[in-house]
Amino acid sequence: MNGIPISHILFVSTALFFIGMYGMFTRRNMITMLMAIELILNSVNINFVVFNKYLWPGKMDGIFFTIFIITIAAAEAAVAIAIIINLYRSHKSIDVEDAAEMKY
Amino acid sequence: MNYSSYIALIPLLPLAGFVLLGLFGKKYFKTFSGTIGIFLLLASTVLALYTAYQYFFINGKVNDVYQSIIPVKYTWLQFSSGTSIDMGIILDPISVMMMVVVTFVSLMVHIFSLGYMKSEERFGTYYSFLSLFTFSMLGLVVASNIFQIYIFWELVGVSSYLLIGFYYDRPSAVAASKKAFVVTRFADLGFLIGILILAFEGGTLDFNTLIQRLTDTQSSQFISITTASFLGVSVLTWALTLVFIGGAGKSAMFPLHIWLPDAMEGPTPVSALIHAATMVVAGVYLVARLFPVFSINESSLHIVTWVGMFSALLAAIIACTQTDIKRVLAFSTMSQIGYMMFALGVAHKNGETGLGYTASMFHLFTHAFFKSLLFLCAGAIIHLVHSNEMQDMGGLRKFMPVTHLTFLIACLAIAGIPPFAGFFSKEEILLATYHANKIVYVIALFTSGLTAFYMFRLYFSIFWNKPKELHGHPHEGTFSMKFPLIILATGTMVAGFIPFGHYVSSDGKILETPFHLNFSIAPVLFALTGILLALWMYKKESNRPHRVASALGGLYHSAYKKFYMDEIYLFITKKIIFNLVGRPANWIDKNIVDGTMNGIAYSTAKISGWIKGIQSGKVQGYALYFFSGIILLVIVVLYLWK
Amino acid sequence: MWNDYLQLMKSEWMVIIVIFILLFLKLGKKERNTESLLHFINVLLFINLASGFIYHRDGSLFGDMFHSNSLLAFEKNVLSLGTLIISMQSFHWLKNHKHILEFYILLLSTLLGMFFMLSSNNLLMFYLGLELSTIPLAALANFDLEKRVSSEAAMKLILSSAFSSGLLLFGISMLYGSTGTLNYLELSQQLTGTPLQILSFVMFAAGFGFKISAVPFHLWTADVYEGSPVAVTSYLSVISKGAILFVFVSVLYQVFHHMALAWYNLIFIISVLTMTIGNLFALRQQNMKRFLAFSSISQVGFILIGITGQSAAGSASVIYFVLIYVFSNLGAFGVVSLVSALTGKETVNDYKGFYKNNRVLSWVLAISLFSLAGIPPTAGFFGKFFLLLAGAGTTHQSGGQINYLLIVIAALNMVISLYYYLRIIRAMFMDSTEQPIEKIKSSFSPNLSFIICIAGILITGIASGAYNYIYSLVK
Amino acid sequence: MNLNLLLLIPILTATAVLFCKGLKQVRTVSFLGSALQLALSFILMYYYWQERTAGNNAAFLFEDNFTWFAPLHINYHIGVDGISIAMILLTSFVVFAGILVSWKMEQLSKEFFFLLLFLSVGAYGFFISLDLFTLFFFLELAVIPKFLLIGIWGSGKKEYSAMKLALMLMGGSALVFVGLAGLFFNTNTGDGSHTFDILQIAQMHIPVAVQKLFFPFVFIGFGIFGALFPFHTWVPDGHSSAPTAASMFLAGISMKLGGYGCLRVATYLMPDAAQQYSTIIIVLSCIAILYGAFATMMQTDLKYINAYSSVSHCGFVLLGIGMLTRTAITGAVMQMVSHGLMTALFFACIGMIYDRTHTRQMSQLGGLLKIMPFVSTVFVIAGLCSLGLPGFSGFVAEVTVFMGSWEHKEAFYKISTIIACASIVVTAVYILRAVGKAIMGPLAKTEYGLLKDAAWNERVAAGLLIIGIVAIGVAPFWLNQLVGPGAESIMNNISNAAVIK
Repeated sequence: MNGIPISHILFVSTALFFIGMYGMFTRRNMITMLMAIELILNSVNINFVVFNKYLWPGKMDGIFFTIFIITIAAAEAAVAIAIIINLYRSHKSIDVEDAAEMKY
Repeated sequence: MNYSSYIALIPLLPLAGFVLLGLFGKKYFKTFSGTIGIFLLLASTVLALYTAYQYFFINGKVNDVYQSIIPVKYTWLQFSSGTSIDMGIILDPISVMMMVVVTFVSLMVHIFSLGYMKSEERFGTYYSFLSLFTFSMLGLVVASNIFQIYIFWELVGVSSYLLIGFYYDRPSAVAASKKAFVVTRFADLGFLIGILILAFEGGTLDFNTLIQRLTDTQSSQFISITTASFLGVSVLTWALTLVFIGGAGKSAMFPLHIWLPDAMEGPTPVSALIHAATMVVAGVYLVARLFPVFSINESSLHIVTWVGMFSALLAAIIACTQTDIKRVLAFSTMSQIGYMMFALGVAHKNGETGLGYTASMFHLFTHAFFKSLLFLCAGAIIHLVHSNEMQDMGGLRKFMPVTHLTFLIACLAIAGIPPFAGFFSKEEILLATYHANKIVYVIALFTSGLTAFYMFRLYFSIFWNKPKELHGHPHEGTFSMKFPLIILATGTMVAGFIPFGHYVSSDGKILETPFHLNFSIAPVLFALTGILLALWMYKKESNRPHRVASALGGLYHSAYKKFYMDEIYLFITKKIIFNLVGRPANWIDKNIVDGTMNGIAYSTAKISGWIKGIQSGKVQGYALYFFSGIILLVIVVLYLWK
Repeated sequence: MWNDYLQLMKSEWMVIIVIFILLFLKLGKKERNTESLLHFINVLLFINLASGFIYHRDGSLFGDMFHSNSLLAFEKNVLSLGTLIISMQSFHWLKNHKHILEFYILLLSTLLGMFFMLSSNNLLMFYLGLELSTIPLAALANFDLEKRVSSEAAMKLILSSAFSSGLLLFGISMLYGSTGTLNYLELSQQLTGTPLQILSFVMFAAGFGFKISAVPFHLWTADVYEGSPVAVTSYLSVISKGAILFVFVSVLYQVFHHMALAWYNLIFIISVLTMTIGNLFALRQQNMKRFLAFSSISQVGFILIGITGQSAAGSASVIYFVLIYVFSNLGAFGVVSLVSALTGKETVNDYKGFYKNNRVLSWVLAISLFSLAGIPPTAGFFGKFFLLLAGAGTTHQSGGQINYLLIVIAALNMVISLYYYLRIIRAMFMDSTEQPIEKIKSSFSPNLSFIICIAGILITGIASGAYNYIYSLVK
Repeated sequence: MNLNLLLLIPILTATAVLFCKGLKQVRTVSFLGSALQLALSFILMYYYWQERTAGNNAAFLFEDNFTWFAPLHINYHIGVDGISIAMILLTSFVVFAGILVSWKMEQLSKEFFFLLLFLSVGAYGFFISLDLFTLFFFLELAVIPKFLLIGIWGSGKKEYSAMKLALMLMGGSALVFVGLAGLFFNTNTGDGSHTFDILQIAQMHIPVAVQKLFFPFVFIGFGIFGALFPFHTWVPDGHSSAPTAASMFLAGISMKLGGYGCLRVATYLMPDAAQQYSTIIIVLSCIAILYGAFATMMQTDLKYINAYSSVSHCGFVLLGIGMLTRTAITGAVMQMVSHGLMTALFFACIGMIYDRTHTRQMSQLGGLLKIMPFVSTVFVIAGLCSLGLPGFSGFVAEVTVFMGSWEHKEAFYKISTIIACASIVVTAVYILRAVGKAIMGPLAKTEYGLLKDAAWNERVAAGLLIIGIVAIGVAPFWLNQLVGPGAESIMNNISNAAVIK
C-alpha cells in the first residue's frame, strides 16, 4: 500500500468527486442524483483517509471524520428518500424536471 | 438743523392709512374710509409743506448751498460692515420738492375720488391702495439709501399693479396690470444689477457716501470703477445705464413704455396719480438723485438724452392718432417725461451748465399740476359720458363749465403758452438743450408743436365739435370732484412764476434763470401753429381729420398702432420666451430629468426581468450555478483580484 | 467533571430535556386538546429561553471540541427567543395539524444542532451540528404532507443541502490535508493562504453561503421558502440563517484571520452580488413568502458588509443585526403566517386594502418592513447603519478606499429594497380593492408574539443597551 | 432651556393622539400640542437672546450631550445656534398652521395627525442635532411619514408620487450616509478614535483629499432634499399629490432639511471641498433657479406652479451656500425661512381653494376674489412674497443672497448672480399669471358663487404665516442678527481652512 503514491489516490478521489458532480448535473432521476451526492461524499471520505494516512498519521482525525460522514450520509439519504417517496405520491414521478413548479 | 423725527410721519401716515383701511376698511369704515384716507394724507401734506418751508427758507442752506440732510436713519438690514440697507429720510432740494408734489397731488386725487368712486363696492380697498401708493412714492423720494429706493420702487410697482387691476373682473384690466408690473419688473432687473455694481464698487449703499466716493476723482473707488471695464465699456457706464434702464421702465421710456397706455384700465384718478406725481416720475427722480454720478459719465448721459428725446417724439406722434382720451394723455405724459429726461441728459454738474437739471425738475414740478389736472378732468368727463372714446364726446362745454375751463388751462399749460406753468419750464428745457445740443433742440421744438396739436385736438373734440346724445341729465360731478380741479388749475397758473433755480440746482447753489424774450418766440410760435391746426381740424365736425389721416397713410396707421410695439413684445414673449424657453424647459423636465429617474426605475425592473431565468425552478440548474459560482470565485480570488 | 458537562452544556441540555418531554408526551394518549398542548409547549420554550439567561460559565469540553462563553450564550438565547416567537406565531397553523409533537421535536432537534454548531471548536463538531440542523429541516419543509409544493420544496432543500455539504466537506478535507488538524485554534495558526487553502476555503465558505443563501448559492431559497409551511419558512429565514451567521463570523475572524486578504475580496464580491440579485428578484415577486425570501437574501448581503469590517465593530454589528433581524423578519412573517393560516391568502395583491379591516396587523407588518428597510426609529435603521459603518471602517489594508465603493453599492441597494418594501405598504394602506381581507381574529399567542416583535423593533435600536452589551461581549 | 423639550412635546402629543377617539379629540390634542411647541420656540428664542446679550459667545447654546452608542462614539448631542432657532421657529409655525388647515380631515384622522406630528419630530430633531448620527437619524425619520401622508391622503397619481419621493429622498440620505461614514473614519480625536460630533469635527482639519471625495456625497445627498438640479423631480410630483398639510410641510420644512444639511454638514465640516466645488454648486443652482422658473411658467395646475417655483426658490438657498460669503449664507438661511413660510402659505391657500372648488386647474378657476376675498387676498400676498416684493420676507432673503454673491470679484460670480437675478422677472410672470387667472377675472363657473370664504381655523393659519412673512419682510434685522453669528462661524471655518491648506 505504501507503494501507491498519494497523488494516485487523490486522483481517484478527485475523479470520484467530478463523477458525482456530473451525475448530479445530468441525471434526472432523484434517486440517482442522491447516489451522485453519495459519490461526492465518498470522494471526501477517501480524501480524509488518505490525508490522515499519508500526511498526518499522528492523530486519527481524518478517520473519525470519515466515519461520521458515512453515518450522516445514511441519515441524509433516509430523509431524502422519505421525501422523494412523498413527492412521488403527489407528482407520480421522481423526475426532477417534473418537480419544478416554483420558479422565477 | 433741528428736524425731529416728525418727518418720518410724512410717509408713515399714508402707511397707517393703508394698514387701517386695508384691514378694517371694508368691514368697519365702509364709506367713511375716504374721509380717513383724506385726513391722514392732509396731515401728511401739511407736514410736507412745513418741512419744505423749514428746509428752503430756514435751515436748508449752509454758505448759500443747499445741504443734504439725513434727519432719520435706521439700519434695516446689515450685510457687511460697510454695506447695509438703511431706512432713512434724506432732505435735499429735490426730495423736499417731490415730497410736496406727491402729497399735494395725492391729496387732490384722494379728494376727487371721493366723488368719482362713490358707488364703488370696494371703496375702502381703493383708498387703502391709494394710501399705499402714496406711501411708496414718499418712501421712494425720501430714500437716503440706494436700496431703500429700490424697495419703494418695487412697492410703487405693486401699488400700481393693484390699482391698475382694481377692476379685477375685467380681463383687460388684469392683463394691463400684469403687463405694467412685468415690464417694470424687467426694467427693475437692470436697476438691481446696477445697484449691485454701484454698491460693490462704492462699498456702500448710502447715497451721500456713494456719490461722494464716486465723484471724487482721487478716491480708490472712483479709479476702480472707471478703469475697470466689461465688454469694452467702463463699469461705471454699465452701472449707470442699468440704473437708467430701471428708471426708463418706471418712466415709460422707449422701448419700455408699452405698459403705459394699457395702464389706463385703472380708475381714472389713479392715472392722475401715476402720471403726475408717482410712478412715472420716479425714473426721472432716480436719474436726478444720482445726477452727480451721471454727470461725470458722458456716455450714460448721452443714453439718457437720446432715449428721452426719442421717447418724447415718438409719444407725441402716437398721441396725435389715438382716440381714447386717456391714452392720448398717457402718451402725452410719456412725451413730457421724455422732455425731463433729455433735459437731465444735457445738463452738467456746475453753474450755468446745470440748467438742464433745474429745468427738468421744474418741468416735473409744473407737469405734476397740469397733468393731474388733465387726468382729473378726463375722469370727470368719463364719469359723465361713461366712455373713454373721443367719438362719444363733443360739445361738452355746456354741461361742465368748470371742467371745461380747467381743462383749457391745463392744455394751454402743456402746450407751453405763457403765462401758464408749462411755458416756463419748457422754455428752460429748450434753453438748456439749445446750449448743449442743437439737434435735440430742434426735435424738442418740433415735439412741442406736436404737443400743442394733440392736446388741442383733444380739447376741441371733447368740448366743441358736434354735441353727442347723452342720456339722463348730464351734470358735473359733486363738489369734491370740482374742488381739486380748481385748486390744480390755480396751481397751474401760478407755478410757473416760482424762481425755481433759487431752490433746485445741480450744485445746490442759486441758479438765476433769466427770461429771454427772443428765445421764447420760437416755441410759442410752434405751439400756436399746433393749436391753430387743431382748431382747423376739430373745432367743427368735418372730414378734415380723415383726409389728413389718409394723406399721411402708412405713417398714420402705424402711429395709430403705436408703431407695433405691442405686437413685437407679444412676439418676443409669446413666441420666443414661451415657446423657445419655457416649453423646452418644461419638456426637458418632464422627459429628460424626470425621464432619467423613471428610466432608472424602469431599467431596474427590466434587468430584474432579464435575470429571472437564473431561478429556473430546477435543482440541477441550481447546483450548476452553485458549482460554477465556486469556480469563478476561486479564479477571481486567486488570480484576478489579489 | 459532571459539573462541567451540566454547566457548559446547559442550553443544550435544556433543549434535550424539552425534546424528551415531548417524546414522552408522544408515547402517551393520542387525543389531546391541541390548544392547551400548544400553550404548554410555548411555556416549555419560554422556560428554555429563560434558563438561558440564568447562568453561564466559560470553558471547553470533549478535548476542546466544544466550548462555551457568554457571547455564545447570548447567541443561543437569541435563537431560543426566535424559536419561541415562531412557535407562538404558528399557533393557528398548528392548531389544526395532526403532528404537532413531531413538528416540535424536529424543530428543537435543529435548534440543538445549531447550539452545537455555535459551540463547536472543531470542524468535526461543526459538521455534526450543521447536519443536525439541516436534515430535520428538510423533513419540516415537507410538513404539509399533502401539498405538492411542500414536497417539492423539501426535495429541493434536501438535494441542494446534501450537495452543498458535499462541497463543504470537500473543502474541509482539503483544509485538513494541508494543515493536519481540525481544531480551530490550530487551524488558524497553520493557515497561511496558499492557493490550495484558498480553494478549500472558497468551498468551505460556499457551504456557509448556501445556508445563509448568499448569491450564487441562494437559488434554493425562494422555492423552499415558498413551498414550505410559513412556520418553517420563518424558521429557515431567521433562526437557521442567524445561527450560521454567528458561526460564520467567528470562524472567519478566528480561524481564517491570516487569510483575511483572500476572504475579504471574496466576501466583497459575494456581498455585492447578494444584495443586488436579491433586490432585483425581490422587485418582481408576488407571493409574500417568496418576496420575503428574496428580501432576506438581500439582507444577507448587507450583513456580509458588516463582516468585511473585520473588527469588534464588525462582529458586534453582525450579531446585533441578527438580533434585530429576528424581531423584524418574524414580525413580518408572523402576519403573513397568520393571514395564510386563517385565509389562505399569500400574494401581494391579496393584501390590497388590508388596512381597512386589520389596522393593528397592518401596522405590525408595516413596522416590521420599515425595520427591514432600515427606517428610523426602528431598530433596523441602527442595525443597517452599524453594519455599513463597520464595513466602511475596515482596518484591513486592502479595504481602504475600496470599501467605500461597497458602501455606495449598499446604499443604492437600500433604495431599491425600500421600493419593494414600500410596495407592500402601498398595497396595504393605499390601494383599494373590492374585497379586502376580512377582519382576522387572532388569538393570544400570536398577539403576544407581535408585541414582543414590535417592542423589540422599537426598543433594541433607540435604547443603546443591546448594542453596547453585544459589543462588550465581543470585545 | 432644555432642548429635549422640543422633541418631547411633539412625541408626547403624537402618542396622545393615538389614544384619542374621534376627529374632535384628535385635532384638539394636536392643536394644543403644536401651540405649546410654538410657544416653546418663542421661549427658546427669548432665552437665546438673553444668553447672547449676557455675553455668551459660545457657537452653540443649550447643549446637551450624552453617550448613546459608546463603542461607535455615537452621542446624542444637541444644541442650537441662531440658524437652528430660525429653522425651529419656521417648523413650529408651519406645523401649527398645517394642523389648523387639516381641521376637517375626516379620513383616518388619527393616523393623519399622528404622522404629521411624527414628521415634525424628525424636523425638530434634525435642526437641533450636533452629532452626525443623531442628525442622520432624524433626517431619515422624516421620510416615511411623508410617503404615507402622500400615499394615503393624497390626490392625483399619489402612489407614484409618494413612491418617487420616498425613493429619491432615501437615495439622498443614502448618499449622505456614505459621506458621513467617510467623514467619520477620517476624524481623529487625538487618541486615535473617531467621532461624529459636529463641533469636534469642525475643529479638526479633515484632509483635503478626503473632503474632496466625500463632499459631493453629502452635498448631493442633502441637495436631493433641497431640490438640487437635476435631482428635483420629486418636488413637483410630491408636492402636488400631497394633502394640503403635507405639502406645506414638504415644501416648508422638508426641503429645508436639505439646505440646512448642506450648510451644517457639507460646508461647515468640509470647508476646503466647499471652496473647490463652489463653482459647480453655483452653476447647478443657477440652472435650478432659472430653469425652475421657466418650467413653472408652463404649468397649469396651481400646485405644480408652486412646486416648480419651490425648485426655483430653493435654488437661491443653494446659491447662497455655494457663494461662501457670510452675507450669502445668511441670505440662504433667510431664504429657507422665508420660502418655508411663504410656500406653506401658498399651499394652504391652494388647499383652501381646492377644498371648495375641487379643482386646481387655472383654466377652471377665476374671479375667486369676489366670492372668497380672504382666501384670494392671502393668495395674492403669498404670490407677492414669492415674487420678492419688498415688505415680505422673500425680498429680504433674495437681496441678501444677491448682495452676498456680488461680494466676489470674479466675473463668474457676477454673471451667475445676474442670472439668478433674472429669475425675478420670470417669477413675476408666472405668479401674476396665476393670480390673474385664478383670483381675478370674471367668475369661471356660476356654481362657485355659493362657495364660502375661509373658516376661522383657516384664517388663523393663514394669518399666522402672514405675520411671520411680514415680520421678516418689514423688520429683517432681527432675523439677520439671529442668523448672522451662525453664518459667521461657518465662514470662519471656511476662511481658516483656506489658511491651513
